[in-house]
Amino acid sequence: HKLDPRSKLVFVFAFIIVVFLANNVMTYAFLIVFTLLVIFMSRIRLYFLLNGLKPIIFLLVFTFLIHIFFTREGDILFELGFFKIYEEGLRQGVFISIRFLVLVLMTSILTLTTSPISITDGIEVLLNPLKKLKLPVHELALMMSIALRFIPTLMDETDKIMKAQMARGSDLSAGPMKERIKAVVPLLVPLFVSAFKRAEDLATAMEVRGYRGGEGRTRYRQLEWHWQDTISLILLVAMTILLVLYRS
Amino acid sequence: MTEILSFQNVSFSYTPDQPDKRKAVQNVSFSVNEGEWIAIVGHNGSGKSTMVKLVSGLLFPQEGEVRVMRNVLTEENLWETRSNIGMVFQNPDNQFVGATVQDDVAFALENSGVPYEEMVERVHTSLSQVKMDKFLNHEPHHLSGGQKQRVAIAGAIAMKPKLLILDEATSMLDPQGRDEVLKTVRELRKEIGLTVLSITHDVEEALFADRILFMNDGKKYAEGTPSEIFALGDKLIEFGLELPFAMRMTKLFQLKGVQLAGQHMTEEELVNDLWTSNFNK
Amino acid sequence: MQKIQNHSNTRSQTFDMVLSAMLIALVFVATVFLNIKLPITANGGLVHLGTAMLFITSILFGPKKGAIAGAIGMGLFDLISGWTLWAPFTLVARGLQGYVVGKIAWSKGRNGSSITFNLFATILSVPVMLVGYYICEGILFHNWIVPVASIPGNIVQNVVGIVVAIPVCAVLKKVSFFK
Amino acid sequence: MDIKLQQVSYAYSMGTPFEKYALFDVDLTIPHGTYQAIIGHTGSGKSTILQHFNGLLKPSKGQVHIGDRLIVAGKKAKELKPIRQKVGIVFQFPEHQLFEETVLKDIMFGPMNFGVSAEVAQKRARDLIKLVGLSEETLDKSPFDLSGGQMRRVAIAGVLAMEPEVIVLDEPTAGLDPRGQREIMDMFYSLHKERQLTTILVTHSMEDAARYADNIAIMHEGKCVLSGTPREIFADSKTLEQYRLEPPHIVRFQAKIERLMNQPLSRICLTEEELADEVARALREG
Repeated sequence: HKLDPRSKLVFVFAFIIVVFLANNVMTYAFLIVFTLLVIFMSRIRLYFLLNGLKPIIFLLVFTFLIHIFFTREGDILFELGFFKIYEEGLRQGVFISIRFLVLVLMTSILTLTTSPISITDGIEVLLNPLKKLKLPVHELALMMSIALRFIPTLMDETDKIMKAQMARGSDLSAGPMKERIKAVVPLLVPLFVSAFKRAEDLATAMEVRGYRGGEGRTRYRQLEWHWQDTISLILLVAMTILLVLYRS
Repeated sequence: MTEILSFQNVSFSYTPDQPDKRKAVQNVSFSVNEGEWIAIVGHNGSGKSTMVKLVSGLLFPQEGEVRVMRNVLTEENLWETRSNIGMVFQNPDNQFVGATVQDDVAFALENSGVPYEEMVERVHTSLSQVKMDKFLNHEPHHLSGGQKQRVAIAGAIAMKPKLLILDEATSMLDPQGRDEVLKTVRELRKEIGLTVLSITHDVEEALFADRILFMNDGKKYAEGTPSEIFALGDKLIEFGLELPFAMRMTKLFQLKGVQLAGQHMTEEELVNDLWTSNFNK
Repeated sequence: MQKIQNHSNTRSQTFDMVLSAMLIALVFVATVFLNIKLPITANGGLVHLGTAMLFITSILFGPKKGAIAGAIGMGLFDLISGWTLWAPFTLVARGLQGYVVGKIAWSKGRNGSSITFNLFATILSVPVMLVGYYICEGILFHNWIVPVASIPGNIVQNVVGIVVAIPVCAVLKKVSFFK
Repeated sequence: MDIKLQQVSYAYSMGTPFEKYALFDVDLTIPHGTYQAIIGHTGSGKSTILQHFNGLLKPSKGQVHIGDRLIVAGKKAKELKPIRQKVGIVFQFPEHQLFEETVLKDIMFGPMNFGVSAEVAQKRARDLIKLVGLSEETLDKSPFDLSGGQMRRVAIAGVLAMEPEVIVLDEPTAGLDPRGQREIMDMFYSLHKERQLTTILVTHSMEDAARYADNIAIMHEGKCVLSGTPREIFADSKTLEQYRLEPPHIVRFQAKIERLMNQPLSRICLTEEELADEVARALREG
């Protein structure tokens, strides 16, 4: 939970690649154990994690079924008229579902334990070497953080404009379809105008406060690398080695 | 007396190709000295905002010159000048850059490359100066308008500016927020001897100033102490402003035949006069 | 209040950056918060207006801002609403989509002022996005049938996006800021 | 058209872990033709209550009568449109709702949504633009080319064009200069008188409430804690203090003078003129 966003990002990113190494019962078992371990260490309430899985269950089941029905390799395990389930199909279905589940869990842990703003910080530092390739890393990171800062403001604004237009008889949520689509114009036009004005004001305020690009800036938000970060990465490496050794 | 800012016959027009159109700022001269509080008053569209843009180098005058710390403001020394000026704008939402209060206060410090340890110290000092130190990690949308403006002030004074400009900084706040911000500015003046230039159409705010610049239609109509300016009376009303409460009452009392010795700008003076002229006989 | 400001004429870098940030936020807000209820479609019939916002952004402000706003705005939505795994795909698919719309709508100095080209641009971008998601999900599920399931939903979203975006852009283009 | 709130409570995000009550058991009756002020700090529930006046929000508990319509918690209300035509709301910073190509079209937008013909809507726009103090040429301009103060007036005209019987004002003068503030408030007051409108002013300005309102309701932490005529409300500054509110400047000044004279004036004065008269009379009578 308290890991540095950099190590978390590297960890999850590497994990996504490593997952694809698994290809037999043994290696998938490692993946499951490893994931459970991470869940345990992250100290997330299981409730939140499972809640986040809700929208994905459908896809999970769907993937599983597709694999079962459309793979026609190996021995037939079960037969009912047209309906045949093959051993390879079941194997594939289970494996792919596990892989999918593990990936979703891992990435959810990342977002559940890390605020978007720290993710931004992490990305900025990690991508720093790319500055040499003329990639505007600092600008992108600042852009992200300003976007995050203005999301609640623009949400309020949207709500206010929506209410104001509703009071003038134009309603996005009621009436026939054509009317609803027509009601989008009176909402989006003021929203864009306001976002544009805010951008103007903020840019002015930033320039007056001495902002002129990333050159020569210092950072107030500091990232701290702890021993736990190192350990978590070592764990991941160990796990990768295990996978490579035991995959068939 | 050290001069911090001055305008020398400054003119500016948004449409320089149409010379017959009224200029936004026309031949304005004035100066601000160290430690002073100057207020620029005028109705909306009187040229106040343009003057602020000329001070911060968002615009440059077509005629005359703007001097900051006795140096003529140019494209070249613009960034150095800006580090000497702190600004608080009208809309508290549209000047908050950081994700949290402390990040926002640090923004200007980061820009000028202040080392980390010093940054931390300055952020904390300036936040406690505006009494917002308990809100270090608050996000802007959980703050009131007045609190956001105080954070903006902290962000400005963290740079140790020579001049703090309040550009209608209280006009979008509720009465509570307005009092909060003005109180903060008054205390800062006492504590660190800040020089303040406030642009406002709120006469009660202008009363705090040492000197008032009264703008109308892009021209400096009058300049003087609050009592000199408010002595203009009906002229102010004609130009879209109003008189301070005490002055309005004084006038009404005199109209209704209540005995008073003179004109009064503050309630205390008026009450005292009422007492001496009517009861203390 | 004077409209004409130096920096909005020169379109300074800072302003460009801040505007992109606002557009990211707008796309995000439209994805989370703005829904139109359709009588059709499976998932309760709620269609978000994120795609519409992406189209508008690309048409009004060109390929670069369109790509950034689409990619990051919708990627952020994935990140925050439990679809973390999809965020990288979204980054690619929506980025490309925004870029394509902007590129076509802004081709040969049109700057998004031709309604025909805007329409053309948005329609052409739909397959780009679909293929992007299809390939990414194909790899993820190790299967080329599963990702087909998300295509109808995506098409509905895009159609609503086009129907909304084109008239909004026509109005916005007349506002002095966006000329 | 009377408006009556009975035991109204409202919770944001009802039924989620973030459920948060913004109103508690509010009772408020606003008879037809009254000028009602609702005062409170930011976050006191003022803006939540105002959205109940035309069904933008439905109460979580209790019921709202708007004329002969009844909105009850938990029941689905059908067709709120007729209510919205009769109750016009001028939101804070209403200039943010402008969107049309021309001022004329924007003013016509509201009435036409409620089925008014284009000719009639156009005629209303021409009358109203003068009423709000702008020239007729403004009608053909883009609203985005106007100054902030002018945009505000156009937005107000857009609400008035629906010809509502009840007009709800949420801080209508915020950010304007003193002359603009006075002009707008006076315009609403004369409309209130001429057309016998019910006017509801939601504000934190004690001054405006004292000057214009027949009745004042004080909101505090989601409850309606005090209600009465301005003189009743301001007579008791101790109670106001409890809710971190100050009586208007003029009332505080009256208190100072009374201390000085060592005798109370015959009534609480709500305007500067009244106070000047009272003091002059008290002095004459010695």
